[in-house]
Amino acid sequence: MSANSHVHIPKVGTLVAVWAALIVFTFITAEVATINLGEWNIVVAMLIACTKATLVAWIFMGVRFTSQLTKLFCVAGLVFLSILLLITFSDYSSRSWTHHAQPWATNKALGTSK
Amino acid sequence: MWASYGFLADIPFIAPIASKEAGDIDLLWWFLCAVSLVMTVLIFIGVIGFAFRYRKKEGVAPVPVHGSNVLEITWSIIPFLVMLVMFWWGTDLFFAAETPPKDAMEIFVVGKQWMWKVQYPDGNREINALHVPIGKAVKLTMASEDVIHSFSMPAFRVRHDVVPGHYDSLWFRATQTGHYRIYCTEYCGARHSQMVGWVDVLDETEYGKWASGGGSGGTLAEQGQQLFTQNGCSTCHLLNEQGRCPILKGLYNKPVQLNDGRTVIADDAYLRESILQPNAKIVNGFEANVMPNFQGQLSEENVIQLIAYIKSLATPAAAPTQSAGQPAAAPVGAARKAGAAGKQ
Amino acid sequence: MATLQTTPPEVKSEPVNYLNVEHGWKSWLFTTDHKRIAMLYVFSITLMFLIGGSFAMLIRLHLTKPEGLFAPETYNRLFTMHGVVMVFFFLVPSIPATIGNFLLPIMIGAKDLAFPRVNLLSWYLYIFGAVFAIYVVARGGVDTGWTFYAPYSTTYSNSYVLSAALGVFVAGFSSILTGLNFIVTVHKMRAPGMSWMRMPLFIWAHYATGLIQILGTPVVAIALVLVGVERVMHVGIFDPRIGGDPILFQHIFWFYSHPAVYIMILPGMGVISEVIACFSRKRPFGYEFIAASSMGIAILGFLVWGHHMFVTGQSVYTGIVFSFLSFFVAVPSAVKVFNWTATMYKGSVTFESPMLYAFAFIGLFTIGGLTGLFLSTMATDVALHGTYFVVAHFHFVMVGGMVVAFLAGLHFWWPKMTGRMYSEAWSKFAALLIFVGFNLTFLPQFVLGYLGMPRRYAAYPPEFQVLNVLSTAGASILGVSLIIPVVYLTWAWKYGPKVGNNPWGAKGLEWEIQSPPTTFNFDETPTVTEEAYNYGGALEEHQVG
Amino acid sequence: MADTIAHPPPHEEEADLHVRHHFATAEQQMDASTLGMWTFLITEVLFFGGMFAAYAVYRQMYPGAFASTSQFMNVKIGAANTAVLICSSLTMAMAVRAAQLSKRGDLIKYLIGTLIFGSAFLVVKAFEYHEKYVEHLIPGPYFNPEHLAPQFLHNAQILFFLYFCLTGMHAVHMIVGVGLLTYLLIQAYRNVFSANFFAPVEMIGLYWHFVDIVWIFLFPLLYLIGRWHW
Repeated sequence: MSANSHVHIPKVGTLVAVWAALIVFTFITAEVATINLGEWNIVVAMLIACTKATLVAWIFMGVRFTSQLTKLFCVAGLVFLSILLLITFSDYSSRSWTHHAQPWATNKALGTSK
Repeated sequence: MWASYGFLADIPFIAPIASKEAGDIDLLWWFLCAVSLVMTVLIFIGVIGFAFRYRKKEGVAPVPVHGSNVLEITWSIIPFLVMLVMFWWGTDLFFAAETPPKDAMEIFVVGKQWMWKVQYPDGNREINALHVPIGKAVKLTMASEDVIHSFSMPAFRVRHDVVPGHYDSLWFRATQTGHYRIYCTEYCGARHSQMVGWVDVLDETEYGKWASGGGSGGTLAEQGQQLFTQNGCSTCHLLNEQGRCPILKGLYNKPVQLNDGRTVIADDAYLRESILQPNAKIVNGFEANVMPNFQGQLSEENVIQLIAYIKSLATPAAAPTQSAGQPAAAPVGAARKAGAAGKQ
Repeated sequence: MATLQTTPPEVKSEPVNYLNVEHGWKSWLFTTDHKRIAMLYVFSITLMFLIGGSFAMLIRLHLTKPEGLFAPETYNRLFTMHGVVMVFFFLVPSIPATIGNFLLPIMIGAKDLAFPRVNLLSWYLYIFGAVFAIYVVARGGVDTGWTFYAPYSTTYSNSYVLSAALGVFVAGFSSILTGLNFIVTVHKMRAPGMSWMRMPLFIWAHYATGLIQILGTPVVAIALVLVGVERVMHVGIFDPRIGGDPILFQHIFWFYSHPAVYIMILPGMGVISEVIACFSRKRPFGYEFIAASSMGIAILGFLVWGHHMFVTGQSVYTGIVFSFLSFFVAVPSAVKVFNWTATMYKGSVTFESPMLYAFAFIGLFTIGGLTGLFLSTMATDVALHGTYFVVAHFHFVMVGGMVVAFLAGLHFWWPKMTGRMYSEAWSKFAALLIFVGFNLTFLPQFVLGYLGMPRRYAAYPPEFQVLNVLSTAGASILGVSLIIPVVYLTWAWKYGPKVGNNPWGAKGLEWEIQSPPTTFNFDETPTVTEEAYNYGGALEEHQVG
Repeated sequence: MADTIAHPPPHEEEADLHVRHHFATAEQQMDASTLGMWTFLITEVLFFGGMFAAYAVYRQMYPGAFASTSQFMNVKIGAANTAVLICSSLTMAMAVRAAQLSKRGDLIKYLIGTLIFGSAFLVVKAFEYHEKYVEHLIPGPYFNPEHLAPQFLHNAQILFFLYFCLTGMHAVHMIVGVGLLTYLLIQAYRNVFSANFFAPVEMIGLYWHFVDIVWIFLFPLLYLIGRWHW
């Protein structure tokens, strides 16, 4: 496999740039969390985390250079993960729509607005 | 009819049907049986027929038929349409079974390894037995002391799991007097198969006679009142004036303002939680850590008695609730609706 | 072509094959040959099947009397161990780990699976898990039901829950590694010319199975970890005392365990596709649709787990969605049955024993599948949930489907695996007996379920006794009839008449190589130039539709 | 499907020591390993997925209790540990690069770097666990943290249970990773890897990055829930 044309060797600069971006994002996410955005805190935190994860996967793990098949597999894994998360979640968010009394049904609002 | 067939006479081929809803579900069941039978016969005829018609014969070569898109689509769509009927029909009946009528009489059931404890509003109590009047909708509110149980009465085709930690419910309206079986149908441990009992459907007069026996300790609410005193609740929850704890009069099913700014409805679930874990929700203007935790101290039966007592305090002409600044108390039904809307 | 091509007796020395190339226990325990590993699996899962089967016989024996024969605690352990052993140590690995392991590389023209050492590791993991399961049996068993529902399993059970959960956890990784190996092998190891649409349907089925194994199994693994931790710490996320919800366990559990029933049936469907094609001398009717339905079942199977939870207090609306999607997943299963039937149309059907098993499969799977509709219809599920109707339904699919398909596959490929032929008379007799015994065992249970008899009951009302005795009578026939193949197949391996490379005159790469195959299957990587199942005949004038 | 189909090996090619018997070419072997590793990582995603599902459900049920636990999480240490892990990912990526370029010295250097960062993370984690223990933050009868609002005493235990399960499972993966890195280091010392053969470095690298990604999600989900308040 010597000098194989399909081996893509990343540039040091790219790797260091991604590293720097990840550090900066870590700092940002920790700082944004100190501001009260209500429901949006979690959204921002997850958006940043997804961005970081994508950077790691895309550059460090070399997804950008892999075959379409590997990319398809990555997406498939995430699709089935979201099936698990979303359907389970949908059960809990729609239980109180009917008469069944649930102890947490009234726990909707963020409970720390003293 | 079966007598001439010996042992077959001992097999009850039709399950008892003791409510209109059970009959409705049975109709769907027979529809499903018919569809299944037709399909099974078709497949068997196809398999056996083709196997013999096209069995190997000298000099006859197989013909490589590759397939047919028209056929494939046909035999995908037609079964699917039939199944849509099943889905629609089944969901419709299920939804009705999940929605108890407003005027349903409420009976409380506590599942516990390995018995069903039944409590009636009038104070009657039974173990592994249930008595209901004919023609009246009955809603069972159920709680579990330990593991998951499932309350099942095949004669009414009703069943619901009883999961520890919250109330579950089911309802039915008996239309046939008789003596029918109760089972626990969620595996719950060693004596699971002994967690069984009987439900008796009585006509009006019989039921009246049965019920007039009454509970030895008064009605459910009266039993709750006793507990209320015994456990010292009455020293802080004063009846008519502000004590260290909220007034409970007129509280049931009314909105309550909490100290974190939320508003909740004081329904069964709220009351149960506030008895077992008082600190979970603190009413606005009151202190936490005043009332002791009753989790592990009170049984689910006791909690049901206490809730019945608190309900009995909710007279229609109730005083305004604790929730300062809330609009005047709405009628119970409206509050329930508002609560349901609020929860979404 | 269908006549047996027995090798003439004057051939003295056997040619080298995977069985005689090396000798001694080391050559088996350290082998990386997929065929030897498959045979190791054949032994181990047969052992587990016999253990699980004896529990089943004891269960049926117990139920001949309404009050039962054993103490309820014993009965609870019996049905739990029956479920745990059969589901996790027999049904899940059954066809994939044995026939699939043996044939998947051969059918696509590869010399081995992509990761032979991982394949061996997966067998060791299986054995490790099985040892735990047997340890649990020896110590007195586990009594939670194979579903390990919280909070009974976390807090209330006084049996060996931790060891059993650990055994299942480890066996789960065995299953994951098998699936992973299959997926990579199908993607990367196909011989030149073996395009996706030329793959045998057996391969499609195993590819779909592999997807479920890798996507589902880790989720049940974590569910069991959480139960284990909760049991050790006496507190946890399924504990209602701190606000946990026991139903959440059921979500995580069924996210795997519903698709897992497709792990248990898809490979069987793959076997049946092969057998019917061979003994009808025809390409399966609607090849593309059978292949696509395997993939459809694998994917849709992940969207329907909540139909096990209609009466648990799960949200009614989520329940409705689950019910609707459950009907969707019934369509591809129905499509397969129709296509198998249609395959015989204008074929040249012969009735060798694998074909008899395949007929039994179609009949029993049809009933098993149709009774599934009763349980995905919400209103009838309320009436039937937790009763013997459910027991009968899934035994029709698991035993009538998977076990019968496994037997069909073993009979079909046993000459290839061992190079020898079994007694046709005995095998036909066994097939008939299994069909009769099976129906007698489980048809009465549908009636019992409709009448309301709950499952997992150590004692039952006396009015159900007749039907229970009938069922037990059937079970004794079924029990005996399942031992017969074990005996004559083992006998045939040692003493059966030798057969040629292609005793059935079937199509497929596996029939073009030596029986039993050599270690590397092919001397030279084959080049595939035609579609699968090319049984010949005039095509043009008989194209339908 | 855009995957390669095996081609019979050209006869004249010299036998490559690292190509196992059942593969036709080194390229096929490399493709298979890569796909196998990614498939394995998908199972890992779903393995953690079960716990993330539980987290999502309970966070929605008990938002107040979940937010209240932030006061017991040391964000500075958490963020620092995140940075440590990111650094280890960088050195791992550099190590793979060094292997691809047949730079043995660099490979060893970067592997040692990754090992140091990974071990540092685990040591810090151990101190955090100890701190939680001292502060009575272990769920169960002894769960009794100071300054926790009484209404959250029950439900906050769910978060801590998930905290220990999630970070514990993550730490187990880290420990396995450290073991794998040690193996790589020994092999690199023996000069096994080169531009001709670096699959193990790349595969273990993928695993290491995956473990990093899990932490990238754990950090905001566990440490930053209600941070604005505390």
